[in-house]
Amino acid sequence: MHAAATEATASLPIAVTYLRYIPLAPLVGVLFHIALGYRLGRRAVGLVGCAAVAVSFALATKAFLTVAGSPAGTVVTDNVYQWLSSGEFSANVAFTVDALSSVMIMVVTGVGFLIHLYSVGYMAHDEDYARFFAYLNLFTAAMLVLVLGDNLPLMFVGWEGVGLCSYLLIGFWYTDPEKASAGKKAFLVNRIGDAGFVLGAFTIFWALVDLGQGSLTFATINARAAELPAWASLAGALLLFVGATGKSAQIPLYVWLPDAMAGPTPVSALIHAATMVTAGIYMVARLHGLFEAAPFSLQVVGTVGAATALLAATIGIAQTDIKKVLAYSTVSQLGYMFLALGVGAFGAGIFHLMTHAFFKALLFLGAGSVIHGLHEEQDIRRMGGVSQKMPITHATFALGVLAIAGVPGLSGFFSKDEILASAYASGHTWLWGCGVFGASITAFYMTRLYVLTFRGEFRGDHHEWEHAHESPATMTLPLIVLAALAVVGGYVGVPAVLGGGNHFAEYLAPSVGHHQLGLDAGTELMLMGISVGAALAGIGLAWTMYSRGPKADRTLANALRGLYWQMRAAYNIDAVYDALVVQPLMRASYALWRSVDMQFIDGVANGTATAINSIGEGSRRWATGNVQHYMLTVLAGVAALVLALTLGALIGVAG
Amino acid sequence: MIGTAHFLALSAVLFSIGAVGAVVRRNVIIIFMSIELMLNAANLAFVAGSNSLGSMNGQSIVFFVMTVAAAEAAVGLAVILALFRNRQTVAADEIALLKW
Amino acid sequence: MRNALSLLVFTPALGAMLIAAIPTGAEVLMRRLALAVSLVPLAICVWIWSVFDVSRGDFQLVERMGWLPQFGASYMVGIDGISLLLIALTVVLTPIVLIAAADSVHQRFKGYLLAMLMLETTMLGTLVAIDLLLFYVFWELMLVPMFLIIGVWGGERRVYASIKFLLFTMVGSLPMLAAIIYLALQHAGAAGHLSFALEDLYGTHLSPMAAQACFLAFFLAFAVKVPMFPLHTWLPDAHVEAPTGGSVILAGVLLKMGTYGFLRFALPLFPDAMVAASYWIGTLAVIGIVYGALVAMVQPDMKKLVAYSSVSHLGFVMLGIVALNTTGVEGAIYQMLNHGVSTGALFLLVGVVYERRHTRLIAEYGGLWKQMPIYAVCFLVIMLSSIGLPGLNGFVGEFLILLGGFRFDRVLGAVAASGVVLGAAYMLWMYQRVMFGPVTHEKNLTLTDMTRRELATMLPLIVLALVMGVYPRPFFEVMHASVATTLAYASKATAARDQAAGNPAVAHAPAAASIRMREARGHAQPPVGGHAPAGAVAAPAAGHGEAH
Amino acid sequence: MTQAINSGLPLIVACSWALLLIVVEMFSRDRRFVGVAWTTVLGFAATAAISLHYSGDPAVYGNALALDGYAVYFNLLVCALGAAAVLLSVEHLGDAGIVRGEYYSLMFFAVIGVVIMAAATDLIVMFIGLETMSMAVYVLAGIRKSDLRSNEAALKYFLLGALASALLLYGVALLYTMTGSTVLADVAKALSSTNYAASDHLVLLLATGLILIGFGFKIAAVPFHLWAPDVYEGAPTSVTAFMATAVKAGGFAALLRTMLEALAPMRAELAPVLWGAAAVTMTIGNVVALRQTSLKRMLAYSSIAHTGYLLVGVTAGTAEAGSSVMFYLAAYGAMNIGAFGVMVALARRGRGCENISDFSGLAQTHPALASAMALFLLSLTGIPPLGGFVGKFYVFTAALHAGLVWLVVIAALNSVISAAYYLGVVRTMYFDKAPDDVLPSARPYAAVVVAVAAVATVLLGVAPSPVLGTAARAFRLVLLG
Repeated sequence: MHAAATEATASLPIAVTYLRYIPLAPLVGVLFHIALGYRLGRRAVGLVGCAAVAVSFALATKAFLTVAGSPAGTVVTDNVYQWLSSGEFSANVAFTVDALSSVMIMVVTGVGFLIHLYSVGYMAHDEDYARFFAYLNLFTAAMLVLVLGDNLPLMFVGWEGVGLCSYLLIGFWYTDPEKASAGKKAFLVNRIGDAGFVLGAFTIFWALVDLGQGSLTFATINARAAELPAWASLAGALLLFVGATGKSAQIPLYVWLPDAMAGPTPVSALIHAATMVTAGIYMVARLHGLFEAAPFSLQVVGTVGAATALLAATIGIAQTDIKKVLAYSTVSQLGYMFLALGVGAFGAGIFHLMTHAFFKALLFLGAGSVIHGLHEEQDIRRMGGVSQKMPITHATFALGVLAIAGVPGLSGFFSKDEILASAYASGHTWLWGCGVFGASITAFYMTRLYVLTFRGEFRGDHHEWEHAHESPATMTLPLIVLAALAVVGGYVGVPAVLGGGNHFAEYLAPSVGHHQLGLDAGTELMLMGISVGAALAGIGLAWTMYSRGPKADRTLANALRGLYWQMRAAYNIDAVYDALVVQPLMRASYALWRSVDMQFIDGVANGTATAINSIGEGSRRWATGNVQHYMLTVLAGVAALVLALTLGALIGVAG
Repeated sequence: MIGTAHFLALSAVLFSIGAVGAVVRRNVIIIFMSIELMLNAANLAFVAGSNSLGSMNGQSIVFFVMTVAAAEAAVGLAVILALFRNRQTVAADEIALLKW
Repeated sequence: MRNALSLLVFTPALGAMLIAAIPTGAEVLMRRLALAVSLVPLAICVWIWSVFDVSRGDFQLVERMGWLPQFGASYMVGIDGISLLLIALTVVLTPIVLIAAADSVHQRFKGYLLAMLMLETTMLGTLVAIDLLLFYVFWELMLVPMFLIIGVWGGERRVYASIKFLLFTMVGSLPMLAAIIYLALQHAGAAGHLSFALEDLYGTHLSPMAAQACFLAFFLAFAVKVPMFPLHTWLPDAHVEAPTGGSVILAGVLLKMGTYGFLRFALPLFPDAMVAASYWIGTLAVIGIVYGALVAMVQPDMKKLVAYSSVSHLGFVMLGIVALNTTGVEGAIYQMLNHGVSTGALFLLVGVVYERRHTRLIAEYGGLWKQMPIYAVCFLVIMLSSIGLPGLNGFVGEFLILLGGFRFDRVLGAVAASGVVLGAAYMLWMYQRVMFGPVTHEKNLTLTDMTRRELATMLPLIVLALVMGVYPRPFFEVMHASVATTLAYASKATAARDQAAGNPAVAHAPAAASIRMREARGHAQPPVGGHAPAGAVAAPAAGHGEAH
Repeated sequence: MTQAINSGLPLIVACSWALLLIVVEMFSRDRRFVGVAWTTVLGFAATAAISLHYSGDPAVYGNALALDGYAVYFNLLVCALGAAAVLLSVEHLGDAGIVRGEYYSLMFFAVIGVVIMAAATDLIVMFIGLETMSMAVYVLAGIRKSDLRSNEAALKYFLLGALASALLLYGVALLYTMTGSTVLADVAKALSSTNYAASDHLVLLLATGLILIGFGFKIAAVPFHLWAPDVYEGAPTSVTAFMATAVKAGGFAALLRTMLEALAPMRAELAPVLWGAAAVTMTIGNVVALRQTSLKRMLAYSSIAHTGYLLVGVTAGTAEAGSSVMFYLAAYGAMNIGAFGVMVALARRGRGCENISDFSGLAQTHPALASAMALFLLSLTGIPPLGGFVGKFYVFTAALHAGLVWLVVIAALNSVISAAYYLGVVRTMYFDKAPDDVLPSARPYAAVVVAVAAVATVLLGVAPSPVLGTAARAFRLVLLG
């Protein structure tokens, strides 16, 4: 039962001028860090960094409250200036906050602020302190532009801006070539996605121009999407989705996210868990009108989401690096969000986005705290029993694990369950099947991670264990706040069947339409039971296996035989891409340069030069110096001329 | 009856003999003489022309040509003499310093 | 100021004569005087910009003086939006190059200043000439100073590079002379008097075959200069061997003469031939984009890499021009400015390290970020502008070109978009090998960061890159009317082409407001009769998007 | 009677002045004959002044000579070039080891020859002018009796010159028999009025062909050009300067008048041959010049190439083309006198300055001279806004107007080849290092001539209207008169 078409609520725009300062505040922070950062020392940098995001957070809250307070469908707009105008095309720098973006800016600034606070402690002993905060602030500014932009080109500014910041932050410790190439890889894979994004925007724009209203603002696109010719809306949607897979790490462009773990952990938390990777989901939700106008595109989104969720989950099981596990978990959870969008439940997708931001940021920061405590140890097989040394990290991390596993009562349960219910309701039962199976695997690998890290004896070298200690307050405080959010976050969207009003979905309705489940209470409860059962089964199995320590991996390997080692090596997709794309490209360009440039074109150019010279040399030899040869040439000339004239005349006469 | 055409034919023959002489013989003086022969062939053509046209112009032109040929001979022989004094040879194919 | 343009053009030449009088010893005086002289055109250009009437599409500040009355050729100069922007680029880059000359040029300094100032005069002359013969005069004259700069102050293979540069350009431009004369004679036949003034020659009726031939001659001359794909091999040699200042001006301004030529001469003079040829020129341009990017990937030498990137960037500009719609052409013009700023800056940056290490091989560098942080940051900003990061100037140009190109031909547009990805690839890979990673060569440990003078040359370009990216409006306002007029010449032919190509014919070049008003709701009819009044452009063409 | 005398006045003045020169030269004690040189220059000035101010009935001596605009233009041109050559020789005679007074009177006789050729309206008178000039130049070429190369140059020039004269004369004879007169106007009338039988027509073609070959030799068109490089290289540089500019101008003066006046009716049949000759001459001239190492020989082949460009104008055969050839000769004259002037300025007794390698690094050692040389070379290439460009441009316009599209394209591409060797010399001067034994400083007289030539080249490029005007007006007179 398809979602009701979005009723064309008369969105009454409230024109304000403070929206522009939300992205501007972090930008000012960036300038401060660059100009004075190195001179004023760590305290000032940390303070200004966090303060900048705090200002944004305050303004974001103000906008959120205005939107929440006023009647449904109201939009807060701030039209700064006309950025581009050429022929039929024009784009303004204009920011809008409606229900959807209000949630996003709250998540970005809220979680962002906490991560900034965390970084003050985490990066305390790094000498490039100012540069780190400059990049972090720049990222926040770019993400806010992406979320607040009211048209595709402005969103694209933020879109590539966050790509740039992830490039800079992943390669933050640039002296290590490994990390630098990880950054480059992230940027290039994103760029491939961005090419798709741009082409999608063009297709839509010119189709709209042909309708007589050439513009790329979201309002126009959603309003006129239905009138677009079928091929235009489908091609536009799919191309934009290519951009989304690049940014939100879905098949086939997800390969950069696991390598992005080379960056400092707060970066992974902020960029590769909470904010940047959600950009793709936000874009699809924002352009829901377009995607609904091309139903096939929604199916593609759903299938890709489900496939990525499963694939990433399987790889997550076999990883040994704590951050790699979380990375694949993120890819998998993003797959869930796209699954939700694919079945039309845009609200559920955004809901899961929000809750995921909370518990995934929590898990990453927890992992960061563990790594920080154990002095850069990241291999979970050489951890264990950390709970005794780091009680707060252990407690918060445990809550995170429970939330992501979907244990009832925590935020993960509500959002994931809503997605699975919508999947089932929309008739795509095999999507639902994948979802449930994925949920149990998620529960399994998260519990494995938890048990291997915090339970049992410490397996690392003795010296590390002696110095292991709980992280300072600046790091544990954000953990606690995030843990609280991870628990409480879900209660905003309690489904009706459990007595909640599902306020979150209603709140988002004006922006992305309200998706009625249309299931009777019985089936809904039954679905809930199945998903909870799957989760608990996963947890139980993992607990029993891994309480005996990492040896359990071998038993799992035997059970899955060859497949396990494939999963460990992430089906070595990187090697495949390298062989299929990168190497042929390099060989081709070398061959092109050698053959086309050197031999062919230069060959022709130098060839004509030598040819002319040889003709010159030949006729130069003609002047032998002997007078009689010259006379002979003169007389030959006479003969030739007379012949020419007479022949000419004869032809003339005859002709 | 011997008409203008025959005279012209004769002058053509004379002309080609001169041309062949200039190209074949090695001695520079002989080459010069052959060229003088060609000039005289032209004179013959002039006279034949003037005869056929019945006007005296052609014949008067011959005098101009002869004086010019004489002056030319004087200058030419002077040049050949200077060359001979320096190089003790008059063979055309040995005079080939300036080439290519 | 009555004859502002002549003053603008000939001040550098007068300055050069002044400097010629100074004894070779006093280098500091010479440098300062040269800089002062080169700042005068900048001031004039600012004045011109202030009095420039953006609503007029035809030529402004026109000056006319008899030169060859027998042939109807006159010294006639004037500017419109397009040439004003390129003049601005020239007068900005030349002082920067003269400042940078102090470091990069060590022998025969006086000659270098003279050559550079003469080059500026000839470039400005080419841009302001609106008499076809005067344009050809400056077009040829431009070669001589550049030939000397590459030849005298260049690197090891400078002789080969300078001769190759010269002959490639001359092979292109001499048939153009024949075409110019042929065109003028055809016009003389029709109009009775021989004249080379551009306005007279617009609209000369040529037989299709003659039009194709003349267009081909013009195309050859400009394509060599752009450079377009098969005729580009002179560029890497010329760039690698030219001194830093030479490369900056060569890339910054000289390459734009080709694309400017297409817009000012090839398009208005032979509209039908240009439109008919737009497909294969577009294909060549796109091949140039991808080919340039691919070959740049494997270049061991930094300057060669930047040279091939120029081939790729100008492939974009050509695609924009050939799209023949307002968005594409305006994007192309803006990209010309961007390329001047970003590639000019890139060459300056390569010059900075070349002066210290005297090598351009990427392998010789590594881990420079730690040694020269300021240099690294400048390089980062300029590199990002060059690969078209949104928020900087490169993006604005590239986005509009791709938008226009996509309308022109979807396949070409898509392939060109892949060029953007390749562009990022070779740039980032080069940046990583030079800046990141550990310091591999011990000589790199002693590298000093950028001096005040080098920063003085770099800062204006970085500020320009940022401003042009964030607030491009003033630049676009200047060119709207001129682009509309230029496209009006081809509007009939473009409409026909798009009709054939299946895109519903929207009023392409909204030359006259009247055509736009009669545009029915829903499907837009093709422009009635299509013949927009050639010169007289009324309404500003700025389609203000979602007016409805 | 008096009227006939005064229109022939310039010729009479010139001849008497030449004889006067011989007398002056006998009595001059100064071994370097500077006084004689200045008298010669004065003579040229007088001739030019008289022919310029003379106005009135152009026809003179019956219809043998016509002092019309066409002849006046060439008088001025040749007198100027002659004066320049003389001034170049003042020091050059000493440097080249020529101690012969009659050098200057020979120069004057050569100029007289050209004056006659330019003014001649009768083929025989033209022949006589041609011979006067040739004989004077044969001797001038061999003036350095002790030097083998000079002798050889004179011999070659003499032998081939004589052969060409024979050919020309034979052509005139045949033409006379066919048309009954040697006066250009009558020949034209005869050719256009009578329709000839097939066999007669063939003879006519042979006649015109031979006449063209006679003139073709004088202007060194291919395949009659082989003498030019050897003679230019062998003769003393100041004589080569004179030959390359004044003698060539004379050749073209005669060819142009014959083509446009006498042989106009047969232009259609002659056009393809001329077209071929122009194309081949240009290409061979440029292509072989590429391979030269001696600058004198390179300039010889370059002058052959320029003959090719001039032949494009002759092939076009319109009045406009005629005046374009006349202007081109002026620009070409200025450039070449300048180029040879630079070589003369640097030449010294022991050490000539004839090879391109001698010029390496000249920009450092002699900046002013090098920039002048660069100016001439650029103008020869046809780089605007110099004289060479306007010359070429005018010829191209005239040719295109006459429909010779492909010939103009070939000429355009030839200019590219010419750029290679002309700018090759510029490269040697500017890019290469100067040798340690630096060239001597420039000779004052020669430097002045070079400066004047440079100014002329620039003026002919930037403000050519006065010369263009006289060339165009001259042509109207010839055709109407």
